[in-house]
Amino acid sequence: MVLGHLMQGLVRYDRRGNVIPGVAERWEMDEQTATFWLREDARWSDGKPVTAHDFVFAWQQVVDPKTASEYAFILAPIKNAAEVNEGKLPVTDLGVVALDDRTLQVTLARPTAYFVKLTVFNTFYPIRQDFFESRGDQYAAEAKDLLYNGPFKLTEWTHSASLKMVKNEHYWDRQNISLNAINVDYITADTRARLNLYTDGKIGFTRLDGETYKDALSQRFRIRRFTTGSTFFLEYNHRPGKPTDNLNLRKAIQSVFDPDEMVNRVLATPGNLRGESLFPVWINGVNDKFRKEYPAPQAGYDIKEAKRYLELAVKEIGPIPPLVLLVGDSPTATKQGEYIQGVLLNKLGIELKIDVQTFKQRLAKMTAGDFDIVGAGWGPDFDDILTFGDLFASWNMNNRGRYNNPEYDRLVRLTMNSTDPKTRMDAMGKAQQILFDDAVVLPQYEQGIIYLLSPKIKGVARRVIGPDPDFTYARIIP
Amino acid sequence: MLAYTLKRLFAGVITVWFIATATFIAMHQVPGDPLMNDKAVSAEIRANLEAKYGLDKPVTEQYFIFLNNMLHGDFGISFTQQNRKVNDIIRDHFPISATLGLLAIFFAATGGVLWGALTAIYRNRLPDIVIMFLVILGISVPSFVFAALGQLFLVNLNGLFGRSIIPVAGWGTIWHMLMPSLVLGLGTMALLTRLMRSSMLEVVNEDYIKTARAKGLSPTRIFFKHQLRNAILPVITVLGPQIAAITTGGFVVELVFAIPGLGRYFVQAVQQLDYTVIMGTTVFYGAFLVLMVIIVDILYGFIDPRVRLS
Amino acid sequence: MDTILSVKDLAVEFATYGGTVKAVRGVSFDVTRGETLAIVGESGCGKSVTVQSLMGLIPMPPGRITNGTATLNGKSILNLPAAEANKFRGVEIGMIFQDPMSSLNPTMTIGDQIAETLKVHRGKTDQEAFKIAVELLERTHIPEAPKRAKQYPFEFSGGMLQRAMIAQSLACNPAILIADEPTTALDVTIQAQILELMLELQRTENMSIILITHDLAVVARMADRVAVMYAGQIIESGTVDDIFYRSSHPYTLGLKQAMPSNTHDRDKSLSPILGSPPDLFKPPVGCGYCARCPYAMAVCAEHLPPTTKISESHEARCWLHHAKAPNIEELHQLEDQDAG
Amino acid sequence: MSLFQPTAIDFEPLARQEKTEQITRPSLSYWQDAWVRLKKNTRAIISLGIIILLGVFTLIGPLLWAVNPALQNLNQVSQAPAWAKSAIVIAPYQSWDGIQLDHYTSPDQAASTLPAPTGFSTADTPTTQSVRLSWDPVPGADGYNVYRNNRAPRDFNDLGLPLGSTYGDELSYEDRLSLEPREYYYSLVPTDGYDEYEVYSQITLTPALALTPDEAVERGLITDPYDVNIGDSLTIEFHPLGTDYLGRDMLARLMEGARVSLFIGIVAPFLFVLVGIIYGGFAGYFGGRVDGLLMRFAEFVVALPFLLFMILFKIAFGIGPGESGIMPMLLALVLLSWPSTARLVRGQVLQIREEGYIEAAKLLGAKDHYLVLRHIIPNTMGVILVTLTFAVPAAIFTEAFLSFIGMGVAPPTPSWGSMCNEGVKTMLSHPHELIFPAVLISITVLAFNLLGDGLTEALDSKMRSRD
Repeated sequence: MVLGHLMQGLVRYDRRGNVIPGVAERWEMDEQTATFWLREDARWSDGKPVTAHDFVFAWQQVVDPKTASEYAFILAPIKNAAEVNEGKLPVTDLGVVALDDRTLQVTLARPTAYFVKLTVFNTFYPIRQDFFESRGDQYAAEAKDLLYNGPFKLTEWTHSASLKMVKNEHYWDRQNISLNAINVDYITADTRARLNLYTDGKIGFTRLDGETYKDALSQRFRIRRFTTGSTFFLEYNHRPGKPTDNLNLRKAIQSVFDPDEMVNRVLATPGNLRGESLFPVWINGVNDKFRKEYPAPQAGYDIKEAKRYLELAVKEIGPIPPLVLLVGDSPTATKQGEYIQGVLLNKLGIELKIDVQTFKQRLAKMTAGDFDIVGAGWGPDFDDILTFGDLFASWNMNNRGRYNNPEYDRLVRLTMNSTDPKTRMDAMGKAQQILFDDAVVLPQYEQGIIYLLSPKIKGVARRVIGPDPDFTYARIIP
Repeated sequence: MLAYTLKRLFAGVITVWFIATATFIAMHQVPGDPLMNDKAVSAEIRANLEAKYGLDKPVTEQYFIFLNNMLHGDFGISFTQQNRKVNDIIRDHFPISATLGLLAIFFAATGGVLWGALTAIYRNRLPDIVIMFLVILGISVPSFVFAALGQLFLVNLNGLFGRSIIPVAGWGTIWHMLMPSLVLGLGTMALLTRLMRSSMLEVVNEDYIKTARAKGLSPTRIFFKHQLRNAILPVITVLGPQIAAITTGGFVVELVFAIPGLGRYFVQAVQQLDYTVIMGTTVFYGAFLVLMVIIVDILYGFIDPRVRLS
Repeated sequence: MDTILSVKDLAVEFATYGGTVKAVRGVSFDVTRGETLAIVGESGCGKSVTVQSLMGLIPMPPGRITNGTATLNGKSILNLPAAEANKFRGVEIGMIFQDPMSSLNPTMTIGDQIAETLKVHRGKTDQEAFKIAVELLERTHIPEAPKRAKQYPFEFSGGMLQRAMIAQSLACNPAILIADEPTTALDVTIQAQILELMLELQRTENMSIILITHDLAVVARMADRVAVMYAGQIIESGTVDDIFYRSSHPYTLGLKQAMPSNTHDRDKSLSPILGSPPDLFKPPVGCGYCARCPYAMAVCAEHLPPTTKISESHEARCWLHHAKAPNIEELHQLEDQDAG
Repeated sequence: MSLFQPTAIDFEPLARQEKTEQITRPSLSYWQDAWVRLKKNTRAIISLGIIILLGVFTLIGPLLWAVNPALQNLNQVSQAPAWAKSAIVIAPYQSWDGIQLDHYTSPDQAASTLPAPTGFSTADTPTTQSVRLSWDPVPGADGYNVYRNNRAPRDFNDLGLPLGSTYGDELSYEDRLSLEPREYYYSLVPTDGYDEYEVYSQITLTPALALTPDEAVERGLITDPYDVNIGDSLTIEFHPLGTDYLGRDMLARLMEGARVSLFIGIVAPFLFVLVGIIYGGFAGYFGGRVDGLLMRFAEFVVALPFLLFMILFKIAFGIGPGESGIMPMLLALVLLSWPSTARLVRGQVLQIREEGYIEAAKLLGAKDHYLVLRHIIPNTMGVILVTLTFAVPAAIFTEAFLSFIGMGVAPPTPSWGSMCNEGVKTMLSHPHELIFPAVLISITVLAFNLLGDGLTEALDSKMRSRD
């Protein structure tokens, strides 16, 4: 959220989520290459112009094994990106080159329709080589160890306490920026503390949750709503030998879980949508919303059907042993876990143990497969269906349940390589059907959040992809 | 006096060394991979991260690397916070937690002594019963409830005055520190009140108080010069461990009042198995605590000559 | 000789779990300047309570002064609020206690504790008060007084502590020094030194002393006049000779017989007073000693004996002195027979 | 003087009764006397009564109030304690596809102002199962936002909760968000697809508490779904102390929580105070180098990171994921929180060691450990009881913190501490979820405090001699 205000990639999003020029004025793309022409007045916060070399250097840093960036995989569509990251090729072989100071040419590993949208993501931000090397290993440790080409620059930063962003006088679009500073004075995870600070007039924006929105209501504050675009689901462990590898058991659970009750009674905050599919409602399809063109199949709550599946499952793998649901230690996660525990026990007689783990322990267990069901969620990285689509491809590290379906993999590769929207969307439609038939995941809800924004602040953009909330074009009315 | 202090400081150093060793061993027993992050990390990236933090070497070797780093005052770099030195984390955040803790102890001590003495004087009469009830309330209601109530009170107070007189959260001026340290000190204040009451009751019946009264000294002078000095002794002995309870208890208060103290890092480090931060914070807290206990003992000697000269 | 302190019909009670204890049941005595009055009696007879109630040291509740008056140089000193009482306490009357080890504040130096009285009552500055404190210590024969003044009570021996206590009580050269069993906790050799010191100070300061003790030997050595107390009442008072040679109360006789003296030949066993003092929860109607008195008569059990004056300086409260009672000689024979 | 004139007979000598030493009061043993004194102390008796009551509440309670504490009832979430309510039976939920305009073109450029929507009404009778709203289209609007408030909105900024938004062609909205049988104020705002026009129309309604036959069977109110038909009214189950955030019965959860909290709250403190007493006792008694060593070790233990060792104990005990790790918690509490008691007892023992009766006992040949256990420790009773009464709440809340981060009690088993954790979050909107567990903890602590006072006065010899 902060970096989005300080840096700017080749392209960016407008308020309505359409791609508009960023540092790049215009760009062209075909099957193999994408060329970007940088605007002449793009400047760093020290006045020097932003050049194509800055992007080349930055992207090379990302895939360089020495930097060990966790997001290196995002550059996969660029030629040789994977090979460089594995150390097989030198960094200079990466398929990106600066034709001259203001033109950048990218050669693609495979035809990628959504590559331009991809460059909005933080990992694609430029870095100036001389500044980077002058900071050594202190780069980005403190406010002074960073160079900014975005609308704001960081002037003060006391870690985990507060930070202050001031208008970047060298930014090319500075005349449209009305705010001259953004103060983030308080950083705390306690939502009640933040509500108190808002009531006290100390902060202008804060997010609410299930526990605090009733208090905000009683204070007669204007509550606003925003669907974040992330989906949350239960992921089964498909490793052989695990009870959840049994399709009938998963089907039984699928037809006894009522997404309405989860959204309306357990989460009980406005803005959350019923969990119907892995693909959220905002994903674009061929020429309308994906979910409108390819409606998600629904099991519907049917206790008799569930019991039938359960008997089949018991016949195949014997009496169902106590299952383990792995959840994080946030209060809402434990509460949802208890709800699912209640549903399985009261409706199917299956005992579910809730394994509450700290952040690191949970990740270790997910990778090691030390769970039967895990509560997981995924937020979009870029504006294309593949950001969700490839989650359950067998080669994807984040497919923690090690779900392996060659047909599903084929559909994902098809979508990656083709540029024709119809074929891509048909493939994803079939993939959605497989996710339902095979009960690979149990969708819970699409996350909606409620937040307070002072009526005096106007023009704040809320986005599913890219910096959210975005105060770039916000302005304060007296 | 000096010899005694030096001896204690030397013993303190050894204690801190023990603390570091015990924590190091315990830390490595806990399963879970310190380098794991939410987006999966491919094999060779993990390799060079391990090299950077020396995790690929056997545990014993890592221990000695850590030891000589520590002796040079370098606690290494945090795993989870992008190349941020642990020393910086401690330098930025420890003073805040320390001031909060010491202020809380100050509130607790003065409050404890005052209320304790009051209940002893008015034994079994109204003030005694009322204060005893508040003490029980103080210890049986959890600190996070008091923190929430305290903050709510501030919000309404500011609402009442139309502008914010006492800041509801954050850190900076003394006004920020007021409510959080009071809330943090409540539990200890309750304990000290009880202790003070029982020790005051014992002192009130001592012979030298009768002598003092026979000497025609005024009740207030007797209270301060004779009763208080003797009754405060057991209260001071308990100050040491209470400082530990307060500094670790700070986590909840720091969360609610958005105070950038070390408590948050302390808990997060353990959750995220961030070895260097765990070691850094634990050793630093350990040293701070041992120092406090030594100061308390010296203070005790200062007040009770019998101990000082023995 | 002018009377500086006179106590009339003092009565003190304590309300406790078991009911009210009538510790002092009407006690009257006078103290003249420069004279030593000894109040003697078994422990629990109310002697300590009497003097402590004069000084207002009895915690109220549970204690209560239910009757009687006490005037010091014309001013009444009973039941005064602390501020008023502090006008005479430590100034006109000094007091020392039985156990010196616990009667001084362990966390304050001896010098400070003595100086304290001067600072409070005489408004002296710290240095002046400390200097006088050192002089006082020297007057009570404490060696290297300046060094000693800076030390703490636990660094002193029992005897030295008692000397310090005496020095402390003399700070404002009081008219009366009340010594509540000053030597009981000390061994004999030190005891003698302390008593010697008290006599010497009495002469030099022309100070009167009220000595509370249960030890007749100490009374014989120190006292000018003696008051014998039993079960909350003074049953006989008079000059030291009246009491020792003309004792005219069976209890006083009993006390003398129970006291070993060097003139006594060894093989004759001492004869203790049988029985124990009455339970003051339900004090007896008649004479307190009646249950243990060899000459008890019917009237003793029924009625409180009046105080009869035996001589100008000698009084006793016993029915034997009544006209109708059997003659006194018998009383004396009994005495000679034992004394012989 | 009394006017009584004695007569001759009065002077007859009394017969000497040979009375032996007559003891006025019956002598009691140390413990009998302590018991007698304790009985006299009214406050101590009250506390004993409370403790017995707590025991009954924990052990016998669940037999009397046999409600399953884990049974969730999501129609009754966070209900305050209330008398039994009645609900009407309705048909099972059918999804509603609402009202659409068949041919609709969104306006090309947004109108500057729009009139408030008309025809804003309920499509059918509102129940706690669903509230269906519909309205007439507003020409020029490209979408609508629906708000809901618990009170009459004062102005445009006070419309309440933003329930949802619809596209230009959808003219209906179904609200199912945690509906309760109370008065709601719904507001409808036209939008241009993104921003709202500052006009709204509003209706007020109170959904009826409703229940489907299947839910009634699940709740155990009726045995067969056909026993009851649509429209009948049914009294739903009664929750004397209300329900929690998942609609579970508060009273049942408090009873089950008592088992955990009281076990940890009483057993753990007793153990670690005991360890503290013995450790402090010997450290204080020996003094010198031994005392120094023991005290340094105590400081070492205090400084250890509690959380890290808690994780270790949990793994050492082989507590699988999701199981309740009561034993490791007990062990962690005992091993890591005894030093504060030890320090206190040591401070006290240093003073007692100087007393006369200790030398006397030594002279009589008492060995060291006998001396410490028989003479020294009983005399530190006052301090011990004070620390004990403080250890009880401390243990309860440590357990709550550990359960919060998944170390202690695994859901769904509740404990008073974890219920406080949950309750504090919503203490303004539904305070009963915090008040009941907090009050119970306070009562327990109060009982132990008063008992502590009573025992101190009964056992502590110094106190006794004064009365």
